[in-house]
Amino acid sequence: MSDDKVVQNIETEKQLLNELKEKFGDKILDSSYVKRHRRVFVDVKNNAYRDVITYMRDNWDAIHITTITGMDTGESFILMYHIFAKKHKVVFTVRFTIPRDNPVVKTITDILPGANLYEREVYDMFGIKFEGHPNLKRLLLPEDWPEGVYPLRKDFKREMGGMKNE
Amino acid sequence: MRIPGSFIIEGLRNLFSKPATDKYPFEKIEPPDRYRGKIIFTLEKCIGCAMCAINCPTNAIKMIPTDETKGKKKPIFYYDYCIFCGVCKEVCPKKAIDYSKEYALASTSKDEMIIVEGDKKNVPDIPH
Amino acid sequence: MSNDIPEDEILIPLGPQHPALKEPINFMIRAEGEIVVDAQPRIGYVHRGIERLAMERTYLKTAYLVERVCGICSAAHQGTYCMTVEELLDMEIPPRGEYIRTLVWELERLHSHSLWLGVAGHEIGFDTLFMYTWRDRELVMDILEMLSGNRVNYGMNKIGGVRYDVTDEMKNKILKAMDLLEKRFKDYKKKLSEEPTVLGRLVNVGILKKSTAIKLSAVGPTLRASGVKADIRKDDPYGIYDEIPFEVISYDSCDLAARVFVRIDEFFESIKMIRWILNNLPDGPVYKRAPIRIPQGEAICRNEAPRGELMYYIKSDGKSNHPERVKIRTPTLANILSIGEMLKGSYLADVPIIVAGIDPCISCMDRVMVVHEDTGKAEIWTDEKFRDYSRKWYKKNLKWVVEERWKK
Amino acid sequence: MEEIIWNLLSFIIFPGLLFVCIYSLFLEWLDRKVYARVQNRVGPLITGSKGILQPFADFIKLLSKEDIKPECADRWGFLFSPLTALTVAMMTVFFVPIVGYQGLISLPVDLLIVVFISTLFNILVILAGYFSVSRFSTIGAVRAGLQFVAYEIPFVLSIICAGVLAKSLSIAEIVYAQNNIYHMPFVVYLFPAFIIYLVSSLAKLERVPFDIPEAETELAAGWQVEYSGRKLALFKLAADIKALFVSGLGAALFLGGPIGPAIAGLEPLCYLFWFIVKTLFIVALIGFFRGLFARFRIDQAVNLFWKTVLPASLIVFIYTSVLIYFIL
Repeated sequence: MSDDKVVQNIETEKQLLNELKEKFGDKILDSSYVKRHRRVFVDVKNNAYRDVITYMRDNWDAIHITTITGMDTGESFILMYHIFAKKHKVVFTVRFTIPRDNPVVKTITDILPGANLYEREVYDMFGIKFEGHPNLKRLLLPEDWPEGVYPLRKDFKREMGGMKNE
Repeated sequence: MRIPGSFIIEGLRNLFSKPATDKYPFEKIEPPDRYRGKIIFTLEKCIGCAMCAINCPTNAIKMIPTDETKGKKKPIFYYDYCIFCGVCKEVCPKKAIDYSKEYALASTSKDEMIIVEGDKKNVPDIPH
Repeated sequence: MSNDIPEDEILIPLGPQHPALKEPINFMIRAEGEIVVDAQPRIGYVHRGIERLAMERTYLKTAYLVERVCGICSAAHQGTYCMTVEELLDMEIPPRGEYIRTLVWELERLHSHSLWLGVAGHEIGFDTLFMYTWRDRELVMDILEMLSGNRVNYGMNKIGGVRYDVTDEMKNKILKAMDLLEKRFKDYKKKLSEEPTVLGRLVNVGILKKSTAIKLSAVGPTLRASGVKADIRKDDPYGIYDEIPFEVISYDSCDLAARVFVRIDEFFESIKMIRWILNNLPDGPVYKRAPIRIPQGEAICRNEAPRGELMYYIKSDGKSNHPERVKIRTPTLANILSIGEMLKGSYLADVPIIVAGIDPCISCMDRVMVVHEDTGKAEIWTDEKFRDYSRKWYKKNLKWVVEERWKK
Repeated sequence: MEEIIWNLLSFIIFPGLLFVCIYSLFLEWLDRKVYARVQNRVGPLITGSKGILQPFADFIKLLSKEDIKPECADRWGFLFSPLTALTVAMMTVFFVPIVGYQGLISLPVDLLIVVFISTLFNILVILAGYFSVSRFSTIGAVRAGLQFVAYEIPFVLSIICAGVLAKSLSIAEIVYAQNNIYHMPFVVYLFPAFIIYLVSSLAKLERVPFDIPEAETELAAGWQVEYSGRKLALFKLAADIKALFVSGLGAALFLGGPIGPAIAGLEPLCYLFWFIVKTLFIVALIGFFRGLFARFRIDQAVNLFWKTVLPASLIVFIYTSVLIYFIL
């Protein structure tokens, strides 16, 4: 990181972010920012993420999805899609929040087929269902893991006599 | 270009050279000097500051007053829980913890795996 | 996995316990005679919940937890984790520490690639290559043990730098070992490219076309063997990788032979890098004290682990001293999809070598843990209860076991 | 009367059962030692001096292990296939000359009988895989059948070449011809036939380049996967005895049999010494080859045999008949 401090030319990243903002207008929330060289966090409304990803894939050759990070902030879930745009060599994190009561989201395996296993992992750990996923099954937890208990949720308790989500 | 049996020369050379295996139980191998083996703890230097117990990644150190230490809390090391990472040795202000070169630490009884000054009667055999 | 398979096909479970796989992973293979029609991976057998545990540990302790995600790429995991936390702290580690950290990364690539070459040799029945490569790998393991005190989980990195320094005497030893290693592996490369039985099992086996590799976002040597010049150290340079002169290796024959020779060339590339690092080692401290309180924020760091792109995402809420969320994405998980592609249409005899082709590190992939579960449906044990049970049983039965053995 | 006892003794003790079992275990030790040294390892070390009792210890260990029978396996077939495998392997060794010009049994056309009995062993291998009804063993049995079909013809042709040269199909006469008529082991005239014999015997013994039926990394143990305990011990011993048979036959046909310069008084002892030297040489050769190659796939192995080794053996056969007709 020593070179980033000195050079820190994040103009290209700023331009790309502005380009997204003109293209999608208010769908891109203003909390998205450029963290450092080659790192851009893009916050989107939760119904616009598919178009943003398709746009990035077609224009910036952003076909490589590194992973999907799920996070539980107590009152809602946050999904982050880390995508690497080869043309500009920048990692974009498309981020949006979904309500906690009915966590259902449309899949992106038709846009980026690489996301297949990552969606299954988020479903396994958070219980977020992905509509249209080819085979949305459990990925990591054992077969006899009780239904409806999701270990990475905030309210996952591990005490004597079993685990449950209050 | 494919020559069948291109490993013949290497095979022949090995056939007549000394095998590379060290015969472990008969020939012992000396570990390098930075090797982190069993913990050596000198009670006198320890001031009971519990820095090691706080920073141990697997909580394998417990501060227990034994009659040997006349009621003061001194660390007890459970090296069946220890991962030999060397954090306690670094963190200890008084350099009371050191690592020996002994690596054959398997034993059949759990209480043998505890390093404590003095007797072991009132010492719990798991660190929490 | 539809079990109503057509008549002429048989369903063969490969794994989770199988001599070809050193770690438990299961493939349900539908084969028609000797030709594989379809393969469904089932993972999660060594699933240890590192991400959940990381959320309950302080930043310092997680460094030693994260190091144990994988046995062969432990420095990669710990190095990336420390790099991410340093980015959160927005601090810079002293240049000498940066150089030594990169040195350990490259040394680990040597030992991981030579280990893989041996395992690949074993999968195609060529145990001699296994014995030779693992014998030469001992040179690298001894260096790592001399450098950091441990053969595998080195514990070399710390938030703010590196824990041990490289003395001059160690430097000469490393350089001498590098020359010997390069000579030996150049010899193996020449021989491997001539041995017909080995090439017979590797050429045109497990084809992963360039387009499918990109579409399924494969990573690391598997991607580079399909003709894509993608390497994190060049695309998204971190640490001192933009100063080290090295070039990205890629073969475009998209088969297993390409994967073997990509890794061997990377082996030589790493040796050159190690020599460059050791010759240009700046002096100065190796460690700078890091503040305890981690400010609020989030950071992503990517590292070219021996198997591919390794990504760490850490979000800290600034208040407590343990992270709010740690996300680890290991390279093997990205390549599992491409195994399905490679297996279709291959011979049954090639399945183990194709699975080994991506150099899978299953314990890496299953890093999320779950509590131990008794077989009885009704009761689920937590680990405290499990420990008490084992302690009581140990005390009660062990005396009997020991006496039984020594009584005679 | 003591004629019968003498015959019985020679069948059971000396060149018969006991000697064959012990000597084949010793051959396995040598094979493992050479294979280890090629890989720069030490090989068996602890049991006995230099690990010489290791195969014997493995055999005893297997005998003491639990003997599991999968309940869906064919009861009688599963039970008797190890026994018959051992008897078939044993029968082939009686024809091999160990102490003199002829083996324990010597018949005018025993070359073909020996070949027939050894093919019987292969059919037993296929049945053993078929009887233990598990996916791995059925695939192993299929592969054993495929490989058997591939290597059998070159194996037989290379043996017949030796017969042609000695103008007889009896092993005793071939050995006699080598030492008394030509005063030269046949390997000098028939070196290519000896190479073909070695390659196909590698396939017969299921050694590394051709150990496809027992491919350790794909099918766990191929057709032997369901056998355990005593049954597996018998199969392993049968495989060792087959190795002894192959090297003994090779020594008899190509290296001049157990005959060599011997002290007048104690011929049998010197012949035994020469037999041991020659079989050790062949087994060491096979052990050395084992370390040099990777395992073939079944289609590659069959291709190799049908496309290269079979035509080669035909050419060698024509060459020997031309040799015997015109030159000698």
